[in-house]
Amino acid sequence: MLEEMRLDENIVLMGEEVGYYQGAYKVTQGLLEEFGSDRVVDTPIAEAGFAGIGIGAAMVGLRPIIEFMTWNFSFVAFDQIVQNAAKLYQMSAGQLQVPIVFRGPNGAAKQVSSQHSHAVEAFYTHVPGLWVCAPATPRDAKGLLKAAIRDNNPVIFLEGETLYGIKGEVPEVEEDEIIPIGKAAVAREGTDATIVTWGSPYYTSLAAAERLAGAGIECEIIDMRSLRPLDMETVLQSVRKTNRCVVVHEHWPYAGPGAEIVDGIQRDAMDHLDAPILRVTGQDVPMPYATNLEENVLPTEARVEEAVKQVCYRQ
Amino acid sequence: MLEEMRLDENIVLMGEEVGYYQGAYKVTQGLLEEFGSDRVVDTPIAEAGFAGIGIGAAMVGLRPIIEFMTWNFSFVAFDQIVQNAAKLYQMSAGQLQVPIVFRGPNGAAKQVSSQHSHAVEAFYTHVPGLWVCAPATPRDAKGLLKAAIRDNNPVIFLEGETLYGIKGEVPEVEEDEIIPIGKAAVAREGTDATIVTWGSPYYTSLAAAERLAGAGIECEIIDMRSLRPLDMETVLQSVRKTNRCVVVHEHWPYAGPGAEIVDGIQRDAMDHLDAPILRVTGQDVPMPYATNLEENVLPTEARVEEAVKQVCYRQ
Amino acid sequence: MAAQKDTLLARYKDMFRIRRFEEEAARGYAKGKIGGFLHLYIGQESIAVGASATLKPDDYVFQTYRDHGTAIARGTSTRAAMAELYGKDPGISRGLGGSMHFFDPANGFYGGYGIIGGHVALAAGAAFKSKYKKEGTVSMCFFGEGATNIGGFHEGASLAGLWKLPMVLVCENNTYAMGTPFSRTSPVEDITKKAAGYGMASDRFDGHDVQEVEARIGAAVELARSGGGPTLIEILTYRFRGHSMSDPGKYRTSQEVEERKKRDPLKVTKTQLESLGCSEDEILALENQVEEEIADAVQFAEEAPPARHDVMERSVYAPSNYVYPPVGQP
Amino acid sequence: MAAQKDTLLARYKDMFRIRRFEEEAARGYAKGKIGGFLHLYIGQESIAVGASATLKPDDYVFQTYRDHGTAIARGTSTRAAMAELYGKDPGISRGLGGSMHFFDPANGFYGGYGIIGGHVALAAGAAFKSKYKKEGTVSMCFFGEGATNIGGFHEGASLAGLWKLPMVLVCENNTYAMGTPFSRTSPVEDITKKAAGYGMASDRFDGHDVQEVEARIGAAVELARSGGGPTLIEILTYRFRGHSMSDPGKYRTSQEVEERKKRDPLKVTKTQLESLGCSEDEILALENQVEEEIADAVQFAEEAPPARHDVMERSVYAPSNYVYPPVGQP
Ligand SMILES: Cc1ncc(C[n+]2csc(CCOP(=O)(O)OP(=O)(O)O)c2C)c(N)n1
Ligand SMILES: Cc1ncc(C[n+]2csc(CCOP(=O)(O)OP(=O)(O)O)c2C)c(N)n1
Ligand SMILES: [Mg+2]
Ligand SMILES: [Mg+2]
Repeated sequence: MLEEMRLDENIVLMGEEVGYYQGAYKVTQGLLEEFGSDRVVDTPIAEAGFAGIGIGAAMVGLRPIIEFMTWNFSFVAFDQIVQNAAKLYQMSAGQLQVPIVFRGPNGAAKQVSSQHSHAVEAFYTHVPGLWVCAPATPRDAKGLLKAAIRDNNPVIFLEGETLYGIKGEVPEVEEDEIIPIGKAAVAREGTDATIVTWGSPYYTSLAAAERLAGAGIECEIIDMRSLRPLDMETVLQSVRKTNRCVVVHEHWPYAGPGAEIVDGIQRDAMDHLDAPILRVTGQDVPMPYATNLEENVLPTEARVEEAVKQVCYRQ
Repeated sequence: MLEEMRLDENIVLMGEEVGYYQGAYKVTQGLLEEFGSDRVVDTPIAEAGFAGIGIGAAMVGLRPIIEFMTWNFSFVAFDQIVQNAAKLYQMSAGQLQVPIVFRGPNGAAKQVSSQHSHAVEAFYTHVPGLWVCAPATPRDAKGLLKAAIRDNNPVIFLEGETLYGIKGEVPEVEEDEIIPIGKAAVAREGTDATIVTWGSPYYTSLAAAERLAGAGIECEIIDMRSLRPLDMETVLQSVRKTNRCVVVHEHWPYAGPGAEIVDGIQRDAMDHLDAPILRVTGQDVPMPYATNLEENVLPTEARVEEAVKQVCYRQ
Repeated sequence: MAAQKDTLLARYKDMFRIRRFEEEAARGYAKGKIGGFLHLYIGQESIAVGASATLKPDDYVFQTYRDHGTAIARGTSTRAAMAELYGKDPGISRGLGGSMHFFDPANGFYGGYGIIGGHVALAAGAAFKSKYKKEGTVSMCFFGEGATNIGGFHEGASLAGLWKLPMVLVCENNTYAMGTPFSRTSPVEDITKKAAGYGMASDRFDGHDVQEVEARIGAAVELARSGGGPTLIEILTYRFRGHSMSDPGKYRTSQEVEERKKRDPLKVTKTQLESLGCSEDEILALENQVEEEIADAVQFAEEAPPARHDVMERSVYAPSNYVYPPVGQP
Repeated sequence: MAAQKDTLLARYKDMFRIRRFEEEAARGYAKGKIGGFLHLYIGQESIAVGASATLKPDDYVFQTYRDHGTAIARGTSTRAAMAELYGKDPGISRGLGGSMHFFDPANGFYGGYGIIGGHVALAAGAAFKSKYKKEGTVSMCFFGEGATNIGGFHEGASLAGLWKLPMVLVCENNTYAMGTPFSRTSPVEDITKKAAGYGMASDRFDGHDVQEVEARIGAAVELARSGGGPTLIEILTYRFRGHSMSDPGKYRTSQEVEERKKRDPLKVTKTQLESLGCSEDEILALENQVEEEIADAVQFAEEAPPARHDVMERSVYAPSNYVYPPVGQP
C-alpha cells in the first residue's frame, strides 16, 4: 500500500481507525505520518457512507482504498458495493470507471462469534463487475494488492484475519512484483489428488497434505489466490493429471466459489474424474463462540485428510 | 396471506405502499380495509429499519410479514437479514425465535435495468438460519406462503415479478393446502433428460420441453419450489433415471443454487451421469435496459433447448 | 431589466424543453416504444433549471431515477436522452441504463440512481475529491422527500457535514413518495430540522418560481464553493403526473392537482415574463424552437440503431492498463 | 432518608457487582480462559444500574457488545454470565454467543449485538409489539456515541419517532469509539440535536451520579409508558479501560483517565452514602457479599461443562410445529 501510495497521489485510504490508531490490526501503521490526514482518512462508523464516498470519489478520478475493519461490517454497505460499485461502469456505458479497492480481514478470527466470523466470498464473487482476491501468503497479498490498486475496476480484497500473524518472504520494494488478478498458483505438486483452496484453509490443506504424504498420497495443492475471475485452466490441468479433487474452503457449504469450482470441473473434466469431487467446508451454522465448537466448525486437517482419502478410495 | 391473517392476530404486514396504495403490485389489495392500519402498516422508505422492526417484533412474539417492494431493495437491509434474522435463534441458544417472512418480487421485470433486476437467491440461500422459497405457480405460491408464515424461522420468500400476471388453479379457502418448505415437484415427467429449475425460468423450461418433445427428447422437469433446504432427493431420483441434467435459472452464473445443485448431483450420482451437467443462466452482466439485450441476458427457450440437446449429444 | 428578461426567457425555454420532452416520453411509453419505469419531472422543472443556472460545467450533479429534467438542464441533448429511453445505441447511456440511469459526465451529470439514498454518499464522494484536489467545484445531490428516512441519506449527510464538503443537498419535496404523502412517513414536517444534527446550514422554500430557486440555491452553492460546507435545502414542489407511468395517482384528488397547477412553474414564469414586457409572440417563437427540437429528438430516437450486445459485454469490466501518472502530476 | 439510603445502598451493590465481575472477566481473559473480544463496562456502571431501576421485569432491553453490565443489572446471574465468557454450557447463551452476545429474555434482556446500529431497529420492533398489543411495556436501547452516524441508528430512530413507539434511546457517550474521540467523527458535539429531526424528546446529562441517571431516564420511561413516544438521551460517561482487552488505549493520556476517575460512579456513590450516614462497615459488608458471589461465579464457570455440539446444531433452525392460537386469544 505504502509503495503504491507513493506512486500516485490519487490513492487515498479511508476507514475506521486507519489513521491515528494506525489500524485496528495495525495494517496501516505509519501511513498517516507519511501521507497526512487528507490521504489517510479516519471515518466515523458509517460503512455505507464511506464506501459510497469512495465509489463517488473513484467515479471522478481518485483511486480510493476503502478499509472495512472486518468484512463482517461490509453488509451494511452491501447495497453500495453491489448496486453502485459493480454497476456504474456498465450503467454509464463505460463513461465512468470505478477504480476502488475494498479491503479488510475476512473469515473467522478466534472466538469472535457469529456476527464477526463471516467468510464473505460467496456474496461478492456472485456479482459481475467486481473482482475478488483472497491471497493466503504475504507475497501474494502484496503482489495482488498492487494489481488491485492499479486495476480500473472495483476489487474486493479479502485478507485473512488469522493470517496477519503469518510472516513470509516478501519481495523488495524495487522489485515491484505484481501478481495478476485471476491467476492461481500450484502451491505443492502432487500426483494423486488435487486440493483446491484459498485463504486460511490453504494452511490447513498444506498440513493435511504433509500428513497424507506420510500415508503415500501425494496431493497437488492449487491456491486460487483470486476468486473472480477463477483460473479454471490451472485447476483443470491439475485435475486432468490427478483425476481426483477436493475443494477446501472456510465459507458455508451452500454454493459459493466452492460449488462454482466443482461445477466447472465436472463440466470440463468429467471424463477425467475417477471419483466425485468432495468439499471440505465451514459447517452450515452461524459461528459459535466456544472454542471447542469453533475448531470443529472450521475446516480441520482431519476432515481434509478424510476427504482426500475418500476420493482416493482409501478409507 | 389474507387467510392466515384471519387466523392469527399476531401476523402483521409491513412495507412500502402495502396499505393505502394497496401494494405497488396490488398484491396486498383489500388487506388494509379488513385489518386496519395497525396490522397493515405503510412504512417510510427505510428497509433496514422496518426489516429490523419486523425482526425485533418477531423476537418478542409477533409473526410479521415484511414486504420488500422488490428484492432489489433488500440490499440496504442485508445486514439485518444476515446478521440478525438468521442468527438470533442460535446466538440466543434457542431462547428467541424469529418467525418472520420477508417477501416481494424477485428477478427481472421488463426493462427495469440493472439496479432493479436482481435474482437474489444466491445471496440468501448461502446463509444458515434462513429458509428460501421460490414458487413458480400460483398454487405453490399460496401453499408455500402459508407454510412460511407458520414456520418459526425467518423465510425469504421470492415471488416472480413477471409471474404476478400468471393465473392458475388455486385451492379453495377451506382446503388450507400447505406446501411444505423444502419439497420439490416433478412438474413434467420425462425419460431423456432432467431439467432442474425454479421461478420464472420454470415457464421457459416448460416451453423448451414442449419443443424438445417435438424433436423426440422427453424432459423431466423438476420445479425446486424451495431453495433452502434443497430437495436433492427428488433431483437425484430423476437424474438417476434420465442420466442427464440441465439446471436452468435466472440468477448470475457464478455459484448460487444453480452450482449447489450441480455439486450435489455430481457428488451423489456421478456414476449415473452420461454427460456433464450444464447450466442455462442469466448472463454474467448487470441487466441492460434495452429490450433486445435483456431478452438474451435472461435464459431463453433456445438456450435451454440447445443445452438439453448437448447433454443428450444431439446437436 | 432587459438582461433579466433575457435570462428569464432562457430559463423558460429550458423549462419548456423539459416539459415537452417529458410529454413526448409519456407518449412514447404509451405507444410501447419506451419500457420499464418512467418517472416524469413535469411540475418540478423550475428546480432543475434554477439549480443548473447556479452551477459551472465541471460541477458534479447526482439525481434519482427521476432524472431526465436534471440531465437536460445540465446540457444533455434531447436526442441522446430520447434515444436512451428508446433503448438505442446513441442513447446517453447507450441503451444500457434507460430512463432511470442517464449518465452524461461530459455535461457534469453523474447519473440517475434507482436505489433511494445510495447516491447521496456518491455525491459526497465527488465533493470529497473536489476538496482533496482543491478543485473549487461543487457537488449537488437531488433526492425526494421520501429519501430522508433512509440510512443512505443519513450517512451521506453526516459525512458531508463532518468533513465540511463542498456539497449542496437538494430535497425536492414533491409531497408524495409514490402513493404516500410525506405526513405519513416522516416524523417531522420540516426536513431542514435535520440539518442541525448534521452540523450544516439549511434553507427551505417554495419551488414554483425559478428565479427564487436560482437565488436561494445559488447562495448555498457559493457557501460550498467558498469552503463553508454543505447546505441542506428543502424545496416544496409538486409532480403533476403519477409517480411513474404505471401509477394512476388515485391517492390524491383532482382538486388538489388542479389547485397546484395554478402554481405550475411554467405558468408562473410566463406571467413574470409578461410583466417584464415580453410579448406572446416572443414566447411562442421560442416554444416553437423547442417543439422542433423535441420532434427531431423523437425522430432521431425512432431511427437510431438498437443498443448493441458487444457494447454491453465490453462494459462490464473496464480495461486495466492503468499507468501511474508521473509523481506529483495527477 | 432511610429509604433513600437503602435504595442507594442497593444501587451501590449492583454497581459494585458489575465492577467486580468485569475485573474478574479481565483476569480470566489474561489467563486465556476467555477468548474473542471482551469489552468491559468499567466506569459506566451507573448507567446500567440507574436505567434498570426505572424498568419493570417485562420491559425490553437491548445493548451493544458491551453488554455484561446491562445484563447483570437486569438480573442475569453472574454465574451464567461468567460461564458464558468461559464458553461453557450453562452460560447464558450456552457458550454460543460469548461476551458480545448475552441473551436473557427471562430477565428482560434481549441481547448484546456486535454490529453497530443494527439493534436500534430491533428495539423499535419490541416497542412496536408493545404498542400493537397495548402491553404498557417500554423498550430501551443502549448504544455508543459512535453509533449515531450509522444508518441503522437513523432508521430505527426515524421509525420510533414517526410511530411514537414506547422506547427510550440511550446513547452512552463514553467519549471514544475505539481509538477515536467523538469530536473527530461527529458533525455535532451535542447528539441530542438530532432529536428534533426525529420528532422526539431529548435529554442530555452527566452520568456519574446513579441517582440522577435514574431520575432522568425514569422521566423518559414514564413518557414512553404513557404514550408520549420516544426520547433520545445522551449520557456523558467514560470507560476506564481500553475499548476491548486488546486495546492499550494509547490515544488518551493517563492524566485524562486519572481526571475522569475522580468522577468514578462508584466513588461518587460512596461519598453520597457517607453523607447519608452510611458507615464504612455497612458498605464493606455489602462488598464482601459481592466478592463471594463473584468468586463463586468464577468457580462455577471454571467447573462447568463445555459448550455442546448438539446444542449448537439444534439451534440453527427452530422447530416448526407452530399451531395457531384460538382466534382472538393470542
Ligand atoms: C431503497 C429503495 N426502496 C424502495 C424503492 C422504491 N421506490 C422508488 S421511488 C419511491 C418513492 C420515492 O419518493 P421520493 O423520495 O419522495 O421521490 P419522488 O419519487 O417523489 O421524486 C420508492 C419507494 C427504491 N427505489 N429504493
Ligand atoms: C457496522 C460496524 N462497523 C464497525 C464495527 C467495529 N466496532 C466495534 S465497536 C466500535 C466502536 C464503537 O464505539 P461506540 O459506538 O462509541 O461504543 P463504545 O464501544 O464506546 O461503547 C467499532 C468501530 C462494528 N462493530 N460494526
Ligand atoms: Mg416525493
Ligand atoms: Mg463510545
